[in-house]
Amino acid sequence: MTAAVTEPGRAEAALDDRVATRSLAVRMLRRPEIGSLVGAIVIFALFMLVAVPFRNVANIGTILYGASAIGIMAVPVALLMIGGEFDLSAGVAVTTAGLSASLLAWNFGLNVWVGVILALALALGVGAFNGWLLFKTGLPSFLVTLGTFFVLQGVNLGVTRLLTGNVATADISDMDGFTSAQAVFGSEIALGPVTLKVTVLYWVVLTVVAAHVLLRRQVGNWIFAVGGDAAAARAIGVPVRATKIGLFMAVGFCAWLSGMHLLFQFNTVQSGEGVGKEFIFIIAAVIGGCLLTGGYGSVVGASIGALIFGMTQLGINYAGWNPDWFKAFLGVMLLLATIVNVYVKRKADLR
Amino acid sequence: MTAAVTEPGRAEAALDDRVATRSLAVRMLRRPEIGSLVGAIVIFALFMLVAVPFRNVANIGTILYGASAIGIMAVPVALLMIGGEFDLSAGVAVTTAGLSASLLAWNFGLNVWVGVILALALALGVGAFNGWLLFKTGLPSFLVTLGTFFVLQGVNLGVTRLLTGNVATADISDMDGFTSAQAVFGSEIALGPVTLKVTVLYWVVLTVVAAHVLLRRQVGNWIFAVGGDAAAARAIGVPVRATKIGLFMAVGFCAWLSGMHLLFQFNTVQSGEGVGKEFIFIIAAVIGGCLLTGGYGSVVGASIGALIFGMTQLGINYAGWNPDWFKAFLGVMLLLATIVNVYVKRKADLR
Amino acid sequence: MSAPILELDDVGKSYGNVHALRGCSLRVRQGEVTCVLGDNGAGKSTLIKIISGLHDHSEGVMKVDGEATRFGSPREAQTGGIATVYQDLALAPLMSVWRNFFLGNEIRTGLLRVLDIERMKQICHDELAKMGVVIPDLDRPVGGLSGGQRQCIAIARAIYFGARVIILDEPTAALGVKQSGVVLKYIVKARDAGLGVIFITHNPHHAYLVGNHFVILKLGRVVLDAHRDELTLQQLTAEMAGGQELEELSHELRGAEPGKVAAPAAVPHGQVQAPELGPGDRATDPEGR
Amino acid sequence: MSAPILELDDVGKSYGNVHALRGCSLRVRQGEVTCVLGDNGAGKSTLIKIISGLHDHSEGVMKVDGEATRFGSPREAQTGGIATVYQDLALAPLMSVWRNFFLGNEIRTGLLRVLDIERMKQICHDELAKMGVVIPDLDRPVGGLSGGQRQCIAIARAIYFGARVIILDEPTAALGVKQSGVVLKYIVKARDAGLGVIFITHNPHHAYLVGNHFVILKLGRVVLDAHRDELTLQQLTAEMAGGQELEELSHELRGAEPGKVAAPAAVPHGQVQAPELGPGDRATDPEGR
Amino acid sequence: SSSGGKQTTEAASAPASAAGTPTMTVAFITHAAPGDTFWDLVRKGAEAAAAKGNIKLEYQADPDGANQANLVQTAIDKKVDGIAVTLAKPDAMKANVEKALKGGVPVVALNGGIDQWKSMGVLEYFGQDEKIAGEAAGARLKQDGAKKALCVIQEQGHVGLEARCDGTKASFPDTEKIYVTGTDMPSVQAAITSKLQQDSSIDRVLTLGAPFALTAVKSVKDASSSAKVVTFDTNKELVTAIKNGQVEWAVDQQPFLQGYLAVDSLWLYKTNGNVIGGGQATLTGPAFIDKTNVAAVEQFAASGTR
Ligand SMILES: Nc1ncnc2c1ncn2[C@@H]1O[C@H](COP(=O)(O)OP(=O)(O)OP(=O)(O)O)[C@@H](O)[C@H]1O
Ligand SMILES: Nc1ncnc2c1ncn2[C@@H]1O[C@H](COP(=O)(O)OP(=O)(O)OP(=O)(O)O)[C@@H](O)[C@H]1O
Ligand SMILES: [Mg+2]
Ligand SMILES: [Mg+2]
Repeated sequence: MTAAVTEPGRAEAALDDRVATRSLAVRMLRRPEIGSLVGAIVIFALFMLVAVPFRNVANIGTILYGASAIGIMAVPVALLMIGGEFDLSAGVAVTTAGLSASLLAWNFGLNVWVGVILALALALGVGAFNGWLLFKTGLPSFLVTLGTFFVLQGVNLGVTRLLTGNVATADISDMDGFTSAQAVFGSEIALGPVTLKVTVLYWVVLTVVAAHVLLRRQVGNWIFAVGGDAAAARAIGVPVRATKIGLFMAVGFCAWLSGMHLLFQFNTVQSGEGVGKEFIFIIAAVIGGCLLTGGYGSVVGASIGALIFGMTQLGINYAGWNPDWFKAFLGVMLLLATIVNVYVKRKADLR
Repeated sequence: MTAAVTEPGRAEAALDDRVATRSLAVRMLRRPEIGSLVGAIVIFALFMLVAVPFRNVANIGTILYGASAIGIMAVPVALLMIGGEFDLSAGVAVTTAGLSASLLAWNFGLNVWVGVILALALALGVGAFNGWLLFKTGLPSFLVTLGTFFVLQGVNLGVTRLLTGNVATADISDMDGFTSAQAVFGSEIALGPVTLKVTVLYWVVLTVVAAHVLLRRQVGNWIFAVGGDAAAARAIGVPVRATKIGLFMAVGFCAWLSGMHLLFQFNTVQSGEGVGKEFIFIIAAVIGGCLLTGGYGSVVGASIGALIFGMTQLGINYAGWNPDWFKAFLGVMLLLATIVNVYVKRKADLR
Repeated sequence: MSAPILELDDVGKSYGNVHALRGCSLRVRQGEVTCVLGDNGAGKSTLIKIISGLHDHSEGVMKVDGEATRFGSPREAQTGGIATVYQDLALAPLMSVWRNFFLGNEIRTGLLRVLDIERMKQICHDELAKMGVVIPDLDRPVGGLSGGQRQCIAIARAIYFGARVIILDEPTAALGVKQSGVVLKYIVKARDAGLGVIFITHNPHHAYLVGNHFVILKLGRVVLDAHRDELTLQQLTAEMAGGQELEELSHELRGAEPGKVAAPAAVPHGQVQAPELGPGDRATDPEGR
Repeated sequence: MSAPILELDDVGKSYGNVHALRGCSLRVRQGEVTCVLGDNGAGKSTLIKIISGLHDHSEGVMKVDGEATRFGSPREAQTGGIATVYQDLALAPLMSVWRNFFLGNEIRTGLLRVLDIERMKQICHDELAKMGVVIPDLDRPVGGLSGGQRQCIAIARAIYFGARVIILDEPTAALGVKQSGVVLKYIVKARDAGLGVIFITHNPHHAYLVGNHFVILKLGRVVLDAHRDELTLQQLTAEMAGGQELEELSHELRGAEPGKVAAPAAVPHGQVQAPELGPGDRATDPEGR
Repeated sequence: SSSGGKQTTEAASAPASAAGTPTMTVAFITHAAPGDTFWDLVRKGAEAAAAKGNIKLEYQADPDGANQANLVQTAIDKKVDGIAVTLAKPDAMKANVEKALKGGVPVVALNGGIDQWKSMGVLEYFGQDEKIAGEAAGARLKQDGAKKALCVIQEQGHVGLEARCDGTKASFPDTEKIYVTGTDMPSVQAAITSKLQQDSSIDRVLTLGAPFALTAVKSVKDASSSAKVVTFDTNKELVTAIKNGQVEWAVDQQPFLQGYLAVDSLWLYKTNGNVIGGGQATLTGPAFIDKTNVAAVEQFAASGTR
């Protein structure tokens, strides 16, 4: 870029007095996640003001844990949304992963790690299946993954009962490999007064990796393109199908990670869990600035969206507001955060 | 059109041998709802085959009732979707309408009809508010109505407990006007061996009216346009804002109708219900051929979608399949219906 | 000369940090064709979007019939008799041809004000036929039509509904020679009928064939505003192209031996040699940079 | 004359009940410019979409380097060295200029194969500058650029990445005179570099300025396939326009008194008189109906 | 049935007649959410009774009142010989239950609807009064010397769960409510933790389902609170937790028994005209399971029936 300054075309560019210069600060302001960041700060400030326990540093671990449980899935869901697709099966897929790891190990008396690996294969398989079905049928992903959502829900319940006779998996905490697996998926890290669950770490790492992939890798470029205009992307030579199937598999991978946490944190998994969570992931992504129609968004934003959601959920508790109105507060907070988000973005766009 | 046949341009049109003639039958096949119709027939045939009680004419009332409960809302939700927007608050708005009619009448000791009318005003108000907020904030409707969804959920519970001390409304069946209101919103009609709930009638009337509006009225044209390309519609002079707000209010109206049925069928309303139904309405609309991105679809299709959903739900039950797997069957059936749908449409488009 | 139906005084418009239009003044009279010419990105579309009510101007005054006006929406402009063919055509791709044609101006019939579909199809067919376009199945979505067919629908619609002013933004871009000719003839007919026409084009030949009045935009400013009598085609072309023209181009290209066949070769990325750009090519490049 | 790199034999393509292309035969050689001309809806875009791998043909054979080929996707065609400027440009509107430019051909650097953003921006800027277009902020989404600016990005991209064949579908539609001239010069340069160029246009002047070989489509069939030597500009124009031309048009329009100012009037819907259409206007109208 | 007579003949001929053709069909319709461990036990009880009586059991569940009512309608459509139904939302169920009774299908109620079953004309009722169970829990809290309790509701707006908390509050006024999302364990854990952090005076966490008690144990640890966990309902893991002292006690309403009795009563009614409870509700709870008596249920819990 430095060389370009002396280059004739570049030099002339400076001549067009129509284009006001735009400072680095303003350019930062135009990033898709900036609005949600301001929204997060507003929500944070609000609860700092009204909720005493919110101010206690030690409680940060609880807030981050709540956020990380959403964030780990919000990151791939955001990638998928930027790529123009939905995954309604993301919530139950988490349960499926946890169940299958537990059931496989327990049923066949395997080392827990074998179950964990098989569950990973299964989770990736479900993602790949979603993507394959999408292209095979030409249906919108909303419908395809809705089908998977129902099927997984039924399978979770049916298979668990078939194998264990119960609706929850048996306790596997006495099996080989459980302790080491728990150390990986369900441990805690003490940082001074703050105790962080390992999921917080995974969440941060995932966010960084995904943001890097999205902004600095070829695949990231393809993700934006297939979401923005799949026909144009295909015409210009982007492997649309592979990109989208890969995104579904990324969701599968993170569902597996969440599922493993679920299993090793609680030792058993309830087969009916996970329903309804898919929308929380989507909400986090949208609050974070992802467009529902695809082609625009940010994973950092989605993580901030998860943080907003987590802070709001726990902040209402910390503030001790009347629990009857919990959902109403939640709704108002979410609207508040997103309106701030839009306001900031609009201001930034006008500069 | 008859005059045109002898008109020069028209005559020449016949000369272009590139365009194969397309019979009326094929043109019928290209309607958006045709695929879902075939899907419905396939599902119907399947259950006729495997579920004995399905064959009993008398049971048609049960099936249609189940479908009508979805269909009454699927119709306006489909209109809204064709107009390019979502309403996630549609499910709880039904509960809000029922609750408010009951609470207003009960709390102030009014005639039940006064409560009913006030509830209508409230339901339309919620719809208008959704639309207003959409344009005021510039947020996608997914987020705006998500906010309303949470707020209504909280308000339903909070207000009900505030006024009654319980989570359900008091029984109002002994109040003035209840009998007449019940006759309007909760009665049954016997047609030979079949007993039809009045909701089935409302459903059919709504479908016919909405289909007429969509295809034969100016507003219908505008609905397609604002959904297909809101910017283009605005540029060409369509009042985009009024059209969309009107659609949200139509959803509000139908939510009121459903809510009144809920109230007068069961005498009381549970404040926590209705959550999750919004997606069933959207599913019905999508199965019926509505595009999630707007601009294309059919209300008749949405009604058929509701029928498919209702048939599947009850058919699995009638067939006595293992309820553990219920959701899995439901998922497979939905996928089946939509794949048939897409297959038929693709075939039709190729003719 | 009649009083201008439309006047712009020092009108400006910014998109964020881009000032697309600055201090533009313009008069449009009925019974005249006003041609707006200019380079890519000069602000032509922005100008007409202000007139048609799609954008609001950020500076200056717009007068309609002498009265300062701000259109709140395109619908208001249309009620005022202004019909526009936008550069991006403003068609809903999934809607049928006739529905697009009558969008916002539907014909209704009977007490119930039901859409008169037969009549609309008939009119739509006739209007397209008058332009030499016949689409046998008017129920087809416009998304499946070729670029030129779509353009014809947008033009036919504006001509049909334009009551006082018709604005055409590069109407002939996707059209062949004959179709372009038909559009030019329509422009003349509209003028003859007493309408004001604003015609935006890149083609000085086209403009000079029909225009009474010429406005050239450059970098968002009006650099020429002249009546036909004050200008020859050569001058217009020179003004527009910065002294360069098709003739000249063909002269330049003659050096390139049009008939020549080069030796086949596979070329690595970016190895096609760039042609020499004359000073004019760059000084008036899009956005003028 | 070299062996054709690309041959179409009796190729056909239907969209549902519309047979957009029937029995088309075509040869494209490297080091030559093959111009495809034809009316709106004649099937030009359909033809090139087959060559660029976007659509599959329903009949006939396509040969690349003499071997029968069916491209499974545009990516395969691009791997084979074929780059295309589509009529609808194929740009993702929300993506930045440089990301669009390098879409599918990203430059990566280092062991980790990270995107080399600086370099891509630099190249993108340079390539656009060579065409006389400078967009100061390459991070701007292309959706906010003017029609001509977008077109230039698509053209610059194809020229940069085209290794053996470059296809341009009406590249100059949204461009002004100068920019069009630059594109024509680029076409000649690409030919000189030994590439095969397929140039689709409505403008016989443009075509004759650079073409070695001319193919005219009508109603989905090839009606003329001639070498430059066998044809004059007049013949080409006549073939294309059915004997009618700008000259003639201006002659016709002269009767319309370009300088005339009509009396202002408000006109009810559909009352603008339609111009008389010559037989040519209608016989070769879009889709030929 | 060893004293001969008709029953013996039937019992003897039944298996012979058609290799186990069911003697009757019973529809079992609950308001359970899918995958709920409590309802799993109810269902197991029902299945045990069905197996014993050679009954074809058609189990259906839907948490939505209107949908559950429609399930009763489908049972009528299927012409079953008896219906066992939960009346958690009695008003919603009323019309269809009465329709079934009018059509001559015997109906028994279980779990919910203790105040309404009689007026609907339902034959028998098996279950507990949620309010009374809540009051019992409250009394026990008082007796334990608790200062402040947190009542964790896993489904907002659920009448039965609300009644439990309200009952507890009635006899132990220092009870506060919190709503959590029952289908999302990590959020349950975080929510309870946050509440404990907010109000350190809470020294009892009362959950309304066994899995949530186990999660609450983790929350207590996370919040470094000294609160003790008590709960409604049991399952295998919970029994172990009581044994280890992680959970103080559980209010047991014997879900297995509710299911079992409901189905068996229909069989009895059909084959012998018996009515259990003599027109009164048959209460299956509340009983308390704590360290003192946990050994008695342990082995049954291990086999998944307590
Ligand atoms: N929505 C927008 N947001 C930001 N900038 C815009 C927007 N629309 C246009 N611009 C910018 O404003 C300037 C003028 O654009 P405009 O579309 O009016 O040009 P034009 O003269 O119509 O060009 P063309 O001949 O290429 O259509 C250009 O620099 C363009 O990039
Ligand atoms: N996706 C499609 N579905 C149906 N018909 C189509 C589709 N694309 C093109 N057509 C039809 O095929 C015919 C040829 O279209 P094509 O776009 O190839 O024309 P063209 O020669 O490029 O025209 P133009 O000069 O207007 O771009 C037209 O009649 C058009 O309506
Ligand atoms: Mg323009
Ligand atoms: Mg074309």
